[in-house]
Amino acid sequence: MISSRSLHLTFAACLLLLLLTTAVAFVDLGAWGLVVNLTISGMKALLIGMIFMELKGDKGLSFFVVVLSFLWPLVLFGFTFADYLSR
Amino acid sequence: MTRKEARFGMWLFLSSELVFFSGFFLLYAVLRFRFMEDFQQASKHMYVFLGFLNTVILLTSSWLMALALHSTRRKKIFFLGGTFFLGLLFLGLKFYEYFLHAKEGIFPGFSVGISEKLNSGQELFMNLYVLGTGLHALHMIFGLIALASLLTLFYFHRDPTPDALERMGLYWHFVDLVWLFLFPLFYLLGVSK
Amino acid sequence: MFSDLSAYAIGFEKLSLFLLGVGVFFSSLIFILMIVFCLRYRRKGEERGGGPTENLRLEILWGTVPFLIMILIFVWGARLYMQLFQAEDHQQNVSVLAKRWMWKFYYPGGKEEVNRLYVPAGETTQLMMISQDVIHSFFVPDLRMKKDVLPGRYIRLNLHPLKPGNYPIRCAEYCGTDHSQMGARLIVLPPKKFEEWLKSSAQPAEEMISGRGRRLFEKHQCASCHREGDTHLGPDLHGIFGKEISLEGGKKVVVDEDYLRTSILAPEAQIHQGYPSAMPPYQGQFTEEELLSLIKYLKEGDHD
Amino acid sequence: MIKSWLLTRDHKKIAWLYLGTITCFFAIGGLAATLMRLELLTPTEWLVTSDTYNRLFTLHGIIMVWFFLIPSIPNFFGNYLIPLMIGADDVLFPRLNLISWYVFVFGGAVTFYALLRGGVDTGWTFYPPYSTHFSRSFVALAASGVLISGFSSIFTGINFIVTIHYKRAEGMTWGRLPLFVWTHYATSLVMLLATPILAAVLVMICTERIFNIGFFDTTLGGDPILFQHLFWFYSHPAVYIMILPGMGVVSEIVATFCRKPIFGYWFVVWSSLAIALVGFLVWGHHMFVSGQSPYASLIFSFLSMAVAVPSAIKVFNWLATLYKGAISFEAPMLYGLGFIGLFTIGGLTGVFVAALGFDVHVHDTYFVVAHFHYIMVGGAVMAYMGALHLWWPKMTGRMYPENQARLAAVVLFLGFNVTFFPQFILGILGNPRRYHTYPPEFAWLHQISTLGAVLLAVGYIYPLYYLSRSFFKGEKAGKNPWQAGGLEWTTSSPPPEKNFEEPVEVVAGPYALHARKGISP
Repeated sequence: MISSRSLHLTFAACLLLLLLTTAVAFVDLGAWGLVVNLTISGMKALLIGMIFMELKGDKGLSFFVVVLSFLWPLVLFGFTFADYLSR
Repeated sequence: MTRKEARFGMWLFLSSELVFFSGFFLLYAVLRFRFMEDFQQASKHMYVFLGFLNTVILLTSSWLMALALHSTRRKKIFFLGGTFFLGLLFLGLKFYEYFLHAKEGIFPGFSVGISEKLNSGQELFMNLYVLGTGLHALHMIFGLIALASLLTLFYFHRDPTPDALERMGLYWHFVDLVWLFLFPLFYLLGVSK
Repeated sequence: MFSDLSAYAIGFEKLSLFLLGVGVFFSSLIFILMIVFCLRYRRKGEERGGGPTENLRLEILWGTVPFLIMILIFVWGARLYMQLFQAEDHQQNVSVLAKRWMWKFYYPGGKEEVNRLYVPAGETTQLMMISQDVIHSFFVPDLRMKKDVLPGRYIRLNLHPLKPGNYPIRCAEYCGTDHSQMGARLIVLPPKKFEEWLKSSAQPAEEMISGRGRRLFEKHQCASCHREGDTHLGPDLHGIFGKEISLEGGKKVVVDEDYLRTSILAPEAQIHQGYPSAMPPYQGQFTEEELLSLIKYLKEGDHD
Repeated sequence: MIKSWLLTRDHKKIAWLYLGTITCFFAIGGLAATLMRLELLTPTEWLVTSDTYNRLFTLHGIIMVWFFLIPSIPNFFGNYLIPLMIGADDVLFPRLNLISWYVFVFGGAVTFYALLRGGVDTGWTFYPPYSTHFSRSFVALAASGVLISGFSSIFTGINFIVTIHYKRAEGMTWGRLPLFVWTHYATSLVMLLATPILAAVLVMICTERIFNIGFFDTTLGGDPILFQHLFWFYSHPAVYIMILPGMGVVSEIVATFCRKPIFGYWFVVWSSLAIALVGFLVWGHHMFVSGQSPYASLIFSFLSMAVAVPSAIKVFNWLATLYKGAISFEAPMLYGLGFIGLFTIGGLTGVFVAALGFDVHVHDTYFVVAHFHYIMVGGAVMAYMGALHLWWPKMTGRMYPENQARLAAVVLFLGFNVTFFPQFILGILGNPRRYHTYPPEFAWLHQISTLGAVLLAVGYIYPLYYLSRSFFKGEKAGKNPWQAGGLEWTTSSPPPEKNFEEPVEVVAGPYALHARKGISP
């Protein structure tokens, strides 16, 4: 079972990451800004997924579904941009 | 039906929701790839503070929901009530923001005030913003309806099964996750320019 | 049935013959096997089916052999497809405008035809195609050639017919009520006759498309920023077509029809270096035909 | 009585509800097809105006794709048989199963209302900018109808995956699952991961039409190719949703009537999953001539070749099962053999169309129409009829008239070939698809095709007659009329409310039962 202490920690971590994202956004990183943005949101998503949604201790197949459902949009993005970048 | 099966079923549904939103994220990615500067110009019209506030509200509501799943019955009602209230607050702020944009005249479809002349790229950003956050708000409304029905079950002492609460929690965290990706992509774009 | 009207058509016929062979071979193989097995192993009484139920080598065999044949088909088809994208030195340059349920052709020297595409035999003609409204598709069955015509973007297609003749052109992408009536004729003339035709009824200069382009240019006072001498408001467009210019962000781009078209509609997308972005966007103020006339005017300048 | 049906939780009753709805939609779609074939008898317009013709082929497309082909085998046979085949009493989420039927009917009603009010004239593909800015028809209404029915697909997908994972009986390991269940597992994966993109695209089409937004309209900055990417990312996996269940049915039919296990069980299983997964990587072959970049077309063409390999493996495995089998030729077996033959031709022409050079000429012509009808009508609908005849005794407890059924199968096979083989030639000769009037030199091919369509219609209506008659007058069918393996044949027919009298204990695979002594009927 997830202890309520780790819930509070996750919440605090998410708020910190939020501050970090907004702070980073004020610095003009050009194209890298998007990459940083997405990694931080990805970390937040990972935290919430693991702790709040209890994927950490989950022995069932939920983890397999999560990986699959993140993989699929990448296929869509990848091939569509294969067209747009090489047009 | 054991807990494992309920979670697995809910995660399957959430993966289909994720693929649903990825359709709009693809639209965002391709249009941003084509209209980089316009997107940054248009993103200056966003109220970053309101967005930030909304993100904090949604994170807290997600936190309360997680706590609700792990607490005793009395605290559960309190936490779920808190989540419900924060959800309503989020929607209120969201529609207030839409109203501000409409007053500014850049809300697609109908603009209350003078319509600033946006070029096609900026207009696309506004349309995409409203479509993305609008669909997210729609999912919030479904979540709030489900949460309200759970709360009424508590009220009539026919407590909902732990599986139902579990599914509600998963759904709510998922909606919060989508917002976590929406916020930087729409609000924090033009801040640095 | 078999057309040898262009190099692409000949290549296509060879490929389709090979595909027919593969198709007939495999489908007859499977039909014959099926019939033979059905007859040979009919159930006589209440007996059970025997025979092996797995064989790894066989599975690998009928997995890889079809895949190899398909790779061969893929390579052959891809090589044929890539022929379309080789840059060919084209003599003629015809602009095509697809409108809902008709085709309009603009020839060099100002001639215009509706639903009639005149092309010299033996030479390459480059079609620069755009659609006024929805997606159409320029389909010449005899040349085994098809390319979708999109609104908002110039699509280029090289035609190289070998023999004179009169061939149908059809629209292959659904485009509304009269999609099936949107036909035209491709008339391939021997080079000499094509030249005569081109000169036969050239319209007066004013009436020609580039003439209309000049009138538009003056009507919208483009010259107030774009004229000889340095107005440091807009680059001098006289003879700019085909030159390589550097853009604001340091990128270099050749001034071609696409660049001119997008710069007219949304100027601040690709600003010429050293000039302010002061030009208003003309999105939605010109029809495709007017845009074409402006571009033709800029391309040919006023030396005719 | 009505309440027990409309609020039922039993997967068998829900399956019957689906059969009723699906048959109505099949009738509507079939009617539209016959009207079109009659109109195409003459090169010029004689029966319907071109505007009505456009609405007819759109109606035929939308109804057949979303309201017959996708739900037919999974939602009727899958719902009925998967719990029986894995030894469960019901699907894991019975309430969700009922909701999925109501969502399906509601979506169907909205779409039918849109088609009734005036129909849609954009083709089932809804290509912008025609569908968003130029079509004066009920596009948004029909699109929302289809969107709603998409949810029923997602719910069914969820239900099947969870049921197959967690509701298998004692001893029913993954290696002992019937192939019908495996193909439905693969189909459910595709349903789950592809249908949401359809919902997203249809939402975009509706918002673009209502608020005049420009995602796909070049004058407002969008790009129509982007729509095609999103649409075909759903629609190509959707064609695998339609064919995979058909393959599952044919595996069962061939195993049952050869009285031997399917050759290369694990290869057939892995090829089903491979079709489902690789099916997501190939959608670009619909856009070879549509202004997509040539390099992307190369990638898509190569992957389209790769996706054809598992289908080839399956066909060869069915053939190998026939080898040294004890083959009997009841009606389902005729449909199964018909499927193998026609699916082979459909698959081969699919490989041709995936070759870039060939596709440039035949794209958007009748060649493509013939190709996908060979797979859909020759494949999926042939398998649907085969399944109907194979499990009719189990579901109704009555036998259908054997010789009439065999006649119907042969008529269907002949009618189908006479209808759609000429269209291959029409396509090569350059007759574009969706043409209301066509050049006169193609008239004789269209006339043969229309003649075939009449035969086809007879082939479909005749079973409707004798199956419904056998529902009341057919002679009693025992537990296992075909001496088939599989758990569904061990319970009474029609099975009781909770499927099995005593708890089920599985000792051997579905086809291994053949190897041992025959089972008492």
